Amino acid sequence: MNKIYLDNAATTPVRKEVVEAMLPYFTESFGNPSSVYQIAQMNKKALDESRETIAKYIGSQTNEIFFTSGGSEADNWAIKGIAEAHKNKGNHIITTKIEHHAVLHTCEYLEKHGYEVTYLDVDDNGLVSPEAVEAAIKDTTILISIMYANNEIGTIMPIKEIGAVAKAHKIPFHTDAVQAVGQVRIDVKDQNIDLLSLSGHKINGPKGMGVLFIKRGLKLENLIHGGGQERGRRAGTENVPGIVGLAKAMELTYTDFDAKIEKMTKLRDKLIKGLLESIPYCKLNGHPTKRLANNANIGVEYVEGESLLLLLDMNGIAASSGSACTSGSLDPSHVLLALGIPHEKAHGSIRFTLGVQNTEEEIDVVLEKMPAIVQRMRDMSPLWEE
Amino acid sequence: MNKIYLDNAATTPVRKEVVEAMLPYFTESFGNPSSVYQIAQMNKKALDESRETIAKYIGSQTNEIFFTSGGSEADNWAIKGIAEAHKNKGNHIITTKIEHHAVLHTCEYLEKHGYEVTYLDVDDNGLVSPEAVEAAIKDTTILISIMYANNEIGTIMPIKEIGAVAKAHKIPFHTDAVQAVGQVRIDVKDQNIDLLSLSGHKINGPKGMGVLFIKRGLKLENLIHGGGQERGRRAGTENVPGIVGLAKAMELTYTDFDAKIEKMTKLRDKLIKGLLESIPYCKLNGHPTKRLANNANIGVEYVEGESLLLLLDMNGIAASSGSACTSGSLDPSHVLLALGIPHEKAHGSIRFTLGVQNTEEEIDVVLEKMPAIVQRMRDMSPLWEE
Amino acid sequence: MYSEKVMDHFMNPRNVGEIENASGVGTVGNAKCGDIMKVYLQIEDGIIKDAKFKTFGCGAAVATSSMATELVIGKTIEEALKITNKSVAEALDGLPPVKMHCSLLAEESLHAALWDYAKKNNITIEGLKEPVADVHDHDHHDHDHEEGSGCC
Amino acid sequence: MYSEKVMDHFMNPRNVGEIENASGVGTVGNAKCGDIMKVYLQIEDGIIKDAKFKTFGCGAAVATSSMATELVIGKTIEEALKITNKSVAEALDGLPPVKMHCSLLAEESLHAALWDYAKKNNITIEGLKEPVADVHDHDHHDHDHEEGSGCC
Ligand SMILES: Cc1ncc(COP(=O)(O)O)c(C=O)c1O
Ligand SMILES: Cc1ncc(COP(=O)(O)O)c(C=O)c1O
Ligand code: FES
Ligand code: FES
Repeated sequence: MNKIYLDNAATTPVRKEVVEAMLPYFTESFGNPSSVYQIAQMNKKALDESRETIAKYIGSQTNEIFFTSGGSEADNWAIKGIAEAHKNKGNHIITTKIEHHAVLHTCEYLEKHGYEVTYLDVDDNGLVSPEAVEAAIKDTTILISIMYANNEIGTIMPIKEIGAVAKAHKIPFHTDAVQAVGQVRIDVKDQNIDLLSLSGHKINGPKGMGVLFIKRGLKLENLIHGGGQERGRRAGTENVPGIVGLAKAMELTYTDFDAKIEKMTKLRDKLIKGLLESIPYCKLNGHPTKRLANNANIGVEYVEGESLLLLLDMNGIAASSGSACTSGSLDPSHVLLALGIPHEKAHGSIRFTLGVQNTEEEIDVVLEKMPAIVQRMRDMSPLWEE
Repeated sequence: MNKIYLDNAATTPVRKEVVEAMLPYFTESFGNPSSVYQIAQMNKKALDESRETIAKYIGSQTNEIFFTSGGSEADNWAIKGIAEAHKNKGNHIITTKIEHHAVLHTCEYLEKHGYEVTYLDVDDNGLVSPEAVEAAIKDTTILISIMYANNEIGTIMPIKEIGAVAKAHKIPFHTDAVQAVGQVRIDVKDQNIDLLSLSGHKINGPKGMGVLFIKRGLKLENLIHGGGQERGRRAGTENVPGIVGLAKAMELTYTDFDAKIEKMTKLRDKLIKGLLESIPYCKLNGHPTKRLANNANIGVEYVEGESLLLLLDMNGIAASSGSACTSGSLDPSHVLLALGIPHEKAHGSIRFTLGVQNTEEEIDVVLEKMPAIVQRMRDMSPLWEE
Repeated sequence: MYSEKVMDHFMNPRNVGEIENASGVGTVGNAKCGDIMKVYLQIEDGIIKDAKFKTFGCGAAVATSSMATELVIGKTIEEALKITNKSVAEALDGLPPVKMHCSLLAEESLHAALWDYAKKNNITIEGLKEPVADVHDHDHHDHDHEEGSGCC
Repeated sequence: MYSEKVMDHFMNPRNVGEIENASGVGTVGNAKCGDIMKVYLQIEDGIIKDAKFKTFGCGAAVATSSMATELVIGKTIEEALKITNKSVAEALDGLPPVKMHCSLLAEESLHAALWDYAKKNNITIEGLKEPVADVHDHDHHDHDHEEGSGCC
């Protein structure tokens, strides 16, 4: 039985072309880009070209791209780096209740160190309004950090408008675009973004590779101190194969982009419509239209998420859930709770996220199998009564 | 002309077996180890096994191994993590003048934040004595961080004895073992080590992969906050291929270990002896016997390091130098200066570092070419007079 | 993550269902994770003749329900009282640390069903305490945070 | 890192050596990096007939010495004075930002040699200032820290 992988928001397979692009840099062209000799200079060149490629696809300058070990490091760096470098101006940070933990836990950490954080509410669909952001601004606000698109429910925020608010108030604006990159077109200049995090493994690139875009001239304390790599802003011998792989993944992701997004949107809508029609007590979580092309998050009542995942897995379908039971923390998804979904319903959410490799046949299989699986679980539940 | 690569302390080629071990985890077994479904569970298993392998070779428990993005992150985490978690006990840190920048710049950063740092002197050979460490301890000392072996001059510190001092005073002891791993046998328990940093790309493993060993029970603040990976201590989707590759590299490094070290030591000594005999005004930097098996650091008077590197490169030999001219900072190596080597002599240091792949023939070529190259440079120098 | 035995009991749970006019019924929920387990016991002459369950919960919750009912059938009340969450977990070849609390649900709902039986029959069962509706996992914070963070 | 032209002048430096009884000799060092450059000029009828150098320094230092001597031969003193570190760097198809300071050494040692000539001949050269023994790179901190950190 062929596995149907519908958890591309968690991570994606690395594309063959990406692996091929990386391979020479492991064994042949392995030199330390900081070195003087020729074999290292080839690596330096690969590094520069990769930086250019990534800059191109987010509309930045080449020297505004800094490589990190992933989305989490980029988020930590952006937030702690601004907090520290701008603490003479204030101690207030604005973010939302539905950020990824890499942002939320970093903010909570800063709260223990004298910073004040406003966690903005979102509406039923997961949106935060530019007005709400503006209303939260104080004299002491030194950072606004709002995710481009949510990883669980796929809601896309009005980033350009929020960025405009930040700009008008001269406050640095960071966006965690880990889920948005590869799903939407990004232009940091046009969208008023000062700092942007992205991660390789969400776009069929390597794990352990990310980028922080830092607008030229913006003051930011380092997160990882040491050698002079990344123009003195991020220490550590450069992961050249990873960097080359990330650039290749960016390039592939944005090739034939519109056609890919159109296809994915169609599959997504077919999946959502099919599930809502065939399963009673079931609804779509997140925004109906302002959502990532690859995200279908369905709330299924009277069903527990982890069990549902396991049964789907037994049926060859990989997905994920905001259920407490799949996490170490026992708390159900903070994102679903922030949407106002009650505890017991948040429990039964299931997230299907598409990737470039998914086909219509796979969606048909899911639509065929899901109703029986849900029914089986409901039959076993003490809460379910027909 | 085949290149002779003698800069293995900077970075090493990834071994074929390591690349092969990594490959399946890019495209086939790519799942997020945190997920519930089967394809992710295979990755979880690979992760657990890799952790076990690494633990085995440094004598730790499996749950004391935490993956990082490299040596620099591990150093930053260890030092900042202890500084913050133990600040109620004191604010004093002991280290040496010859640490890697990942340690030094982290300490300097902490100095700006109210910490006090003692940078211990070293002797002519680069050694720091356990007595000097003990003498520097105060009531407020919360961390001792001393590198296992120096990256430039290869001097190996009396780690076990320093660890014993730290233990007697109940002060956490961190060692940057990035250069030592793969060159010496490490046993964190026997050697009284509480925290140890290592890096993949120095042992023919992947770049962008490191480990911080944290002794069970030791309090340490996180450096990268976010998801619950690494048992809640280091956020970010795990770089599974990198982790698998690092484990494989550890295994290969410590296979046939004694024979390899013996061979390398012989080549190293041949190189050192040959150079000192054939080139006047030339001396060995670092300790004559307590030095890494792969390190030959030679001070060549009346010669500038970068030029020497470039000429060697033209002759197919890759090495490195502590010369100011190879760095962005214009200052010559802080390590050589700490040994008491004057500015102008530090200039002409050249470091050859061997790897498993080097042969005796290669050493012969270097011995044959170096004297003429040095002579050519001296002839061009306004300082040189026969 | 789960042992083969857990997966077997999850995929093919034994004793799912209800017992009409059961001698004792116990329902217990875990306030934290929100999972709920309901156990039905048929007791005759101090011997548990039959047991059934309904569970809304994670894989471990379903598997421990299944295993707990299996273990309890044929036992005397005294023997049944000796079944702990640990023994259920052991019978399943173990559970991941974060999932040990799920097996508490099984232990507690069994006790709740026995309490219900005792109340209905106006007897006291030695060593049985009044069940609480909500199970808390007291030692959850003792072990390290485990891998896994839901949506990545 | 270096252009082909820099590498060519580094590998095959033009005009290495000394001029006996030179009209002017200038030695300049960079206090920071420790490099030293010595330039010899042979001047006849206000024209620079020959130039030679000796340099202890990095690749860029050697290449700029070589290029500076090349550029200066055949020029009048006035023309020679117009040679700046930027023009030397340009003639080499550019230098990496961190290496621009090395080309200053070439400019300054040329000036120092001209100053020596003027002093010996008791003349003043318009626009020529007394050279300093040590060259400092004032705008070094203006640009970002560059890649490269010596021993890794
Ligand atoms: C002693 C020492 N510590 C730390 C590092 C940093 O390791 P990485 O490049 O993996 O960040 C290096 C080498 O770069 C090193 O030699
Ligand atoms: C929105 C968002 N931010 C940050 C991250 C963290 O990225 P990484 O796993 O590369 O550290 C993720 C996914 O894991 C994410 O979905
Ligand atoms: S019973 Fe709630 S997580 Fe298992
Ligand atoms: S002249 Fe000193 S670095 Fe070039």
